[in-house]
Amino acid sequence: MKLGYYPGCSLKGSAREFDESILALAGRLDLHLEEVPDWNCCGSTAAHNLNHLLSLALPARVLALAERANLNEILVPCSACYNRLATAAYELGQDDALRAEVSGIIDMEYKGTAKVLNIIEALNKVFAEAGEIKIAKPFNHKVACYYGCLMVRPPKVVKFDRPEEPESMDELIKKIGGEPVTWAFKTECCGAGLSVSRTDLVCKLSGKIIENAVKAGADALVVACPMCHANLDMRRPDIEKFMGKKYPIPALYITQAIGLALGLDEKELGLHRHLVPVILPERAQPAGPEKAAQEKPAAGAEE
Amino acid sequence: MSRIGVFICHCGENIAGTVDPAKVAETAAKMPGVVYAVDYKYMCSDPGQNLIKDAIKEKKLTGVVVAACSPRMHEPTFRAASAEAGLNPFLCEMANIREHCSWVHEKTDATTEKAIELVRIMVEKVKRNRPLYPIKVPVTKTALVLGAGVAGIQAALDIANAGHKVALVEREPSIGGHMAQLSETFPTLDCSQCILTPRMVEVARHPNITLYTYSELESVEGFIGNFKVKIRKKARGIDETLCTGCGICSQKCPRKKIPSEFEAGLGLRPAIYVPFPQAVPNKPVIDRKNCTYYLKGKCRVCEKFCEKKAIRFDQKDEIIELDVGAIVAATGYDIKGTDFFPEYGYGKYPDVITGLQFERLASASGPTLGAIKRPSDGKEPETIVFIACAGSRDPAKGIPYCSKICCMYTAKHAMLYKHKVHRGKAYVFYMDIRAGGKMYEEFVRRAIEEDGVVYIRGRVSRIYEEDGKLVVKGADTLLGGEPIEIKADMVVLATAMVANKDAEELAQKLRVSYDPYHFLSEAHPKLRPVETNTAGIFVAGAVQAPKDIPEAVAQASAAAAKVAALFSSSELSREPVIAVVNRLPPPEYSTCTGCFLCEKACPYQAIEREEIRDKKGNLIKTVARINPGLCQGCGTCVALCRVKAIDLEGFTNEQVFAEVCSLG
Amino acid sequence: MEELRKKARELLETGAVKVVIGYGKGSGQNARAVFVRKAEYADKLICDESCVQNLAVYLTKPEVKALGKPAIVAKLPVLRTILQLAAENQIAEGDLVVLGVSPDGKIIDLQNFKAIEDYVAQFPFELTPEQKAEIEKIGKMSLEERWQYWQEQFGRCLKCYACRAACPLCYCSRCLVECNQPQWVPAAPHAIGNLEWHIVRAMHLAGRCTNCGDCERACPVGIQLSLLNLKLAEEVLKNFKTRAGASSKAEYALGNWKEEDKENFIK
Amino acid sequence: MSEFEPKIVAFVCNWCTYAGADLTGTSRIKYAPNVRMIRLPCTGRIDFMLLLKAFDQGADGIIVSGCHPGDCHYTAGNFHARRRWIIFRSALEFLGIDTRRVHFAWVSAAEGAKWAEFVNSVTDEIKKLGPYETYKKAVGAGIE
Repeated sequence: MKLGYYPGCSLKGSAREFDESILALAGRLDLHLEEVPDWNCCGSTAAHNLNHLLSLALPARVLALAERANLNEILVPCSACYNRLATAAYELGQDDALRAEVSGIIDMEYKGTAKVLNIIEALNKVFAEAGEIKIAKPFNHKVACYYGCLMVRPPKVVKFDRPEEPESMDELIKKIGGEPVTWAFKTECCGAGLSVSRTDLVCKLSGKIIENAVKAGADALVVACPMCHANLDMRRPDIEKFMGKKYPIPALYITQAIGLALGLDEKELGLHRHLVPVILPERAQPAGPEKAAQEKPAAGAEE
Repeated sequence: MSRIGVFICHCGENIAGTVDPAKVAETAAKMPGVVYAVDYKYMCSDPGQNLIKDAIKEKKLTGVVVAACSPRMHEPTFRAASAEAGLNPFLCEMANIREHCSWVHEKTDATTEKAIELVRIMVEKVKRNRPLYPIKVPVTKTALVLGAGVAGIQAALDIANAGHKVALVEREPSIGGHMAQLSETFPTLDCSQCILTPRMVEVARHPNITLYTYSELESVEGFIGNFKVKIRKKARGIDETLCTGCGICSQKCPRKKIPSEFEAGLGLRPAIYVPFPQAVPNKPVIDRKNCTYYLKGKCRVCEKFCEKKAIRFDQKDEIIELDVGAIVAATGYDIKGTDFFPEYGYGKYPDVITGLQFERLASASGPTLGAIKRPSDGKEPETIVFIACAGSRDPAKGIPYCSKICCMYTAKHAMLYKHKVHRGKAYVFYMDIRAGGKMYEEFVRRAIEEDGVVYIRGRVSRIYEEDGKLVVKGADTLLGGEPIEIKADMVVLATAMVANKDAEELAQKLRVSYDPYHFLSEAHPKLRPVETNTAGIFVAGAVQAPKDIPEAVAQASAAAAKVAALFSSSELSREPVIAVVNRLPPPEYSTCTGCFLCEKACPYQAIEREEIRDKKGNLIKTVARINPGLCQGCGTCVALCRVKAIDLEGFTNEQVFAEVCSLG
Repeated sequence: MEELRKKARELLETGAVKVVIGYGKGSGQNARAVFVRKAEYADKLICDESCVQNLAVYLTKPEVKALGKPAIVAKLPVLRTILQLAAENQIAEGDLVVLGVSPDGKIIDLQNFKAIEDYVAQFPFELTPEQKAEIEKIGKMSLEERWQYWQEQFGRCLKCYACRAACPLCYCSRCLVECNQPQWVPAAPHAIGNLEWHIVRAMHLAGRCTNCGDCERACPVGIQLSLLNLKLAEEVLKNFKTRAGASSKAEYALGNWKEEDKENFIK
Repeated sequence: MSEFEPKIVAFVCNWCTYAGADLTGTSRIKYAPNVRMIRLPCTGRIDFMLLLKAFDQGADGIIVSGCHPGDCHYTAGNFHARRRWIIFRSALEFLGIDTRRVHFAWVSAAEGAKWAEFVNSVTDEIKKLGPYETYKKAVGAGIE
């Protein structure tokens, strides 16, 4: 399957391992990713706080470029980028005049044909296409799936999963033999917007998230957003200081978790880049598949 | 030769502000057939009406056109005026130059021009109007009341006490509705059942009231004064004439673990059950979805123990046909469940409950006998958070309206809790406190000042479970939006009041209109609050909009008064705007060809077949005939008739044709 | 042919019917309608491909009714028309004897409406490829061309109402065009008068026309009348899934409705 | 020569659209003054002939409007009307009559704003199309 690919700045910088793990998966799951030529910043977060038109024009340009390259579906892994692109597509889809105006600004016609996919949507597509996925090493761990705030909100724009208590990532985890835990902070704010200016708030917010995940008995946090990951991983020392407590629980990208289950090499997946070492306690009965089987017959296909 | 008078109203500045009435009058005066045209400040005022009356007499008018507001507003006024001056009221028509002209267009010549044309249209029409005379139809002096909650009960009693027969239909096994489920009522804190049950008994005893419980409306035909309704009496599975309500069947029933509807799921009931001890009638029903016999084909334990041998497993639903003259819809409301709230856990936390469930907890007859215990582990909650406006006033949730009762009952709940658990902490999250009502504000103050309930102005963004507590995250918007977290043992959501699931279906059966939220629409929001736009059908209680008990009861009595007025004479006169099939001298008799393609098209089955015979009684031809009692005047048959044998009084082909031609 | 004459003879001899409506030799190659009232004239009846007229038109004419119970020679379109007339309460079971004629000229015994329904059911009411093509051609024209096309067609109309006289479903005792209070359709044969007359007729036949084509055959100036009727028959089928003349109890497409009726033009 | 002001005739039902238009008035929402409303009890009453007559009288556009499906005051009049218009419209289409000039809408008694919007959009479209010359010519041709 072929998808357009918009990595955005994070995946080329602080979240390189997200990019690497995606490309690694793509290699394994015959997913052909074609990077949007000459892509630019999505405008998050600064633009839409300052200039509405700019906040539409930036993503619109990316979308228009994709359309030119005949990419009608674009994978946008970073939740912030995803949210901006989706929002632009939504707003311009509502208002032809505005679309014309923005097309003028980027002096390229934006038709609105390109569809934006977040990483979960894309993975679901790939899995659906592949039908049977060879699970080399069931990801047999208790996992707290952390969606973050941007992937599911605002519902009328992204139209993806349940805005308050999403389930799609949990379903993926089951597919690879993991056990998602029920917990309360799936979509709570991690403080990304204030990561630099008010690190103390990040510590408080992200701290609670980690705390709740641990309480729910998770061995790992699985995320789908570079911002979230930065806060949960990179800021861990500050968080631990703030909370006065050590948290060994690692934070992985969903793509890395899947990569491990498919038996990809840790280096390929960029696990070594995390500050919190990815050490996952071996669990007694390697019951991934069966467990999954009970929960979701479809997943029985994994043997 | 017609002599038409045209009367142009200024409606103060409302019309004169944008339309030039003098010009309209002047032009109208020149229209063929018009012998008199005049403009005046307020036609609907007494002097205005006198102007018309005098003109009718002096100028010997054969038709009147009043160019003013919408006929939906003042047509009755001016037709009455015409009648007083001796002109058949149906020779008076209105041109709507306010709602359809002066109010919606700018002050330009085009607007005045339009007003003139609107007048011309009506002049051309009225020239062809015929005198019409009201149709008298008999009235069946029996009322059908749908729903036996407090509103239905009140309406039924009032109508019955006025000396008319009432059929009271309730879908549940017992009457009483939501009010029977409530613990105490605000603002007096008197016990709900204590004040309701005597009324329930009165209903059961009343000689004029026939009670149909566990029954539902099947269909409605006919029209005001002459409705034919079918009622489905669902099979109770017992012979009510034999059953003494001893209750042995329920005691012996082996299936006892069925969540009780009456207890809002907090209590259990057997498969053969009476919803609650004071039920009226006090006769059980067999819940076939859960009865072992219907599921597995054996059991019949109740049958063995019933001394009266009243159990009837083979009982079938029964269709009862009634003739009624009026219908009162009082089918009440429903509330949103906790599962409606993703941010509050999609109903997965047992200790997050609805206000109605709290009523059961607080009720002396409830599952906990009035002790406040949390559903999960039966512990007495030390901290309860009450959330007002759960769903209500939230466009994002599709419920932009205010449910009206939540502010009050939430205050009541907090109060009841504090009375029962003195050291307990009660918090209320609210948007605004809407306590408009006699003694209401005082009641809320009491909760805050005397019972120390903590009111926090703010919304709750999320509830989650941590360490066996429910963590309630919100913000206090009065204290600079400080985020707050309260660790609660129980959370009570004042969930939104919504229309019943099948409210839309009911509305369509009754042919009354309903609003976007499926509450039935009243005929006029201010002036006709208990009537619907279908004559003879009235609304009472929360079926029309969220209401508290006193309002529901008041509306019920109002509806009853309307019904009583309708029943005050044995005949009512209806607008003669109905279809007629032409009759001609022999040999044609009628241009109707008797194809009867109109028969099926009539929504009211008003088209009959009439056989025309000669003196010897030989059939000459069969032609259509319209039953004036059934015809509602929609005119569908008229448009359908190829030979134009059918015409619609008040909107005849000639009239409408002339209206169109007047535009040329 | 002989078989038919024999049957007719019997019917008249036994007095089962008072008149047999059938085809007889007309001028030139044409057949014309004959009304056989005496057994000895039964051999005036013919039945070949020249017999195309829809005889059902006579069933509703007072003059013919006056003759007494008829038997009628009925090919396919006639059979459909009989069912449609029955559905419109113009004829009733037992009012007439139907001498069905199969496409290969055999006499089929059709005792009652049910039998007719079952018989016609074997022959789907379908447009000929030519008719389909014609309709498509017009559909493809530009708005202006279509207008011109029909203006030219209707321009020829003399308002002689031969189409109406020939149509078995135009049985109204007083047609709309004779209605002058109000004068719905201008009497004069001018552009609008003609246009409106043909629209009215098409609308009145929509969902009723059984596609016998007699209106077009009757038209002295050769207006392609049946195209319009067929177009609407197709629309009725497409939108409401019904064909006229299928059953004696058929429901009139335009006198009925379904909640799920689809349209794409009402805002 | 001033801008072309089309003549638009609206056939509306009494219970929904007429009342809706009243609401437009009571809410003082402005719209184009080109429309002349003819009030009938129900869309079911609207004879297709009336639309032709409107064109005869020089209408450049026609509006037909009534209750939303399911909301008919007479339960089904609008359903009958809907079938009638489906067929009538295709007849007009087929005969080369400009159906861009014939507009249908469900407007409830609560949709005062929708009515204004609808009338304006129709008026604009008819203005774009200009006067219905072809038909007017044909009408003219009648009078010797």
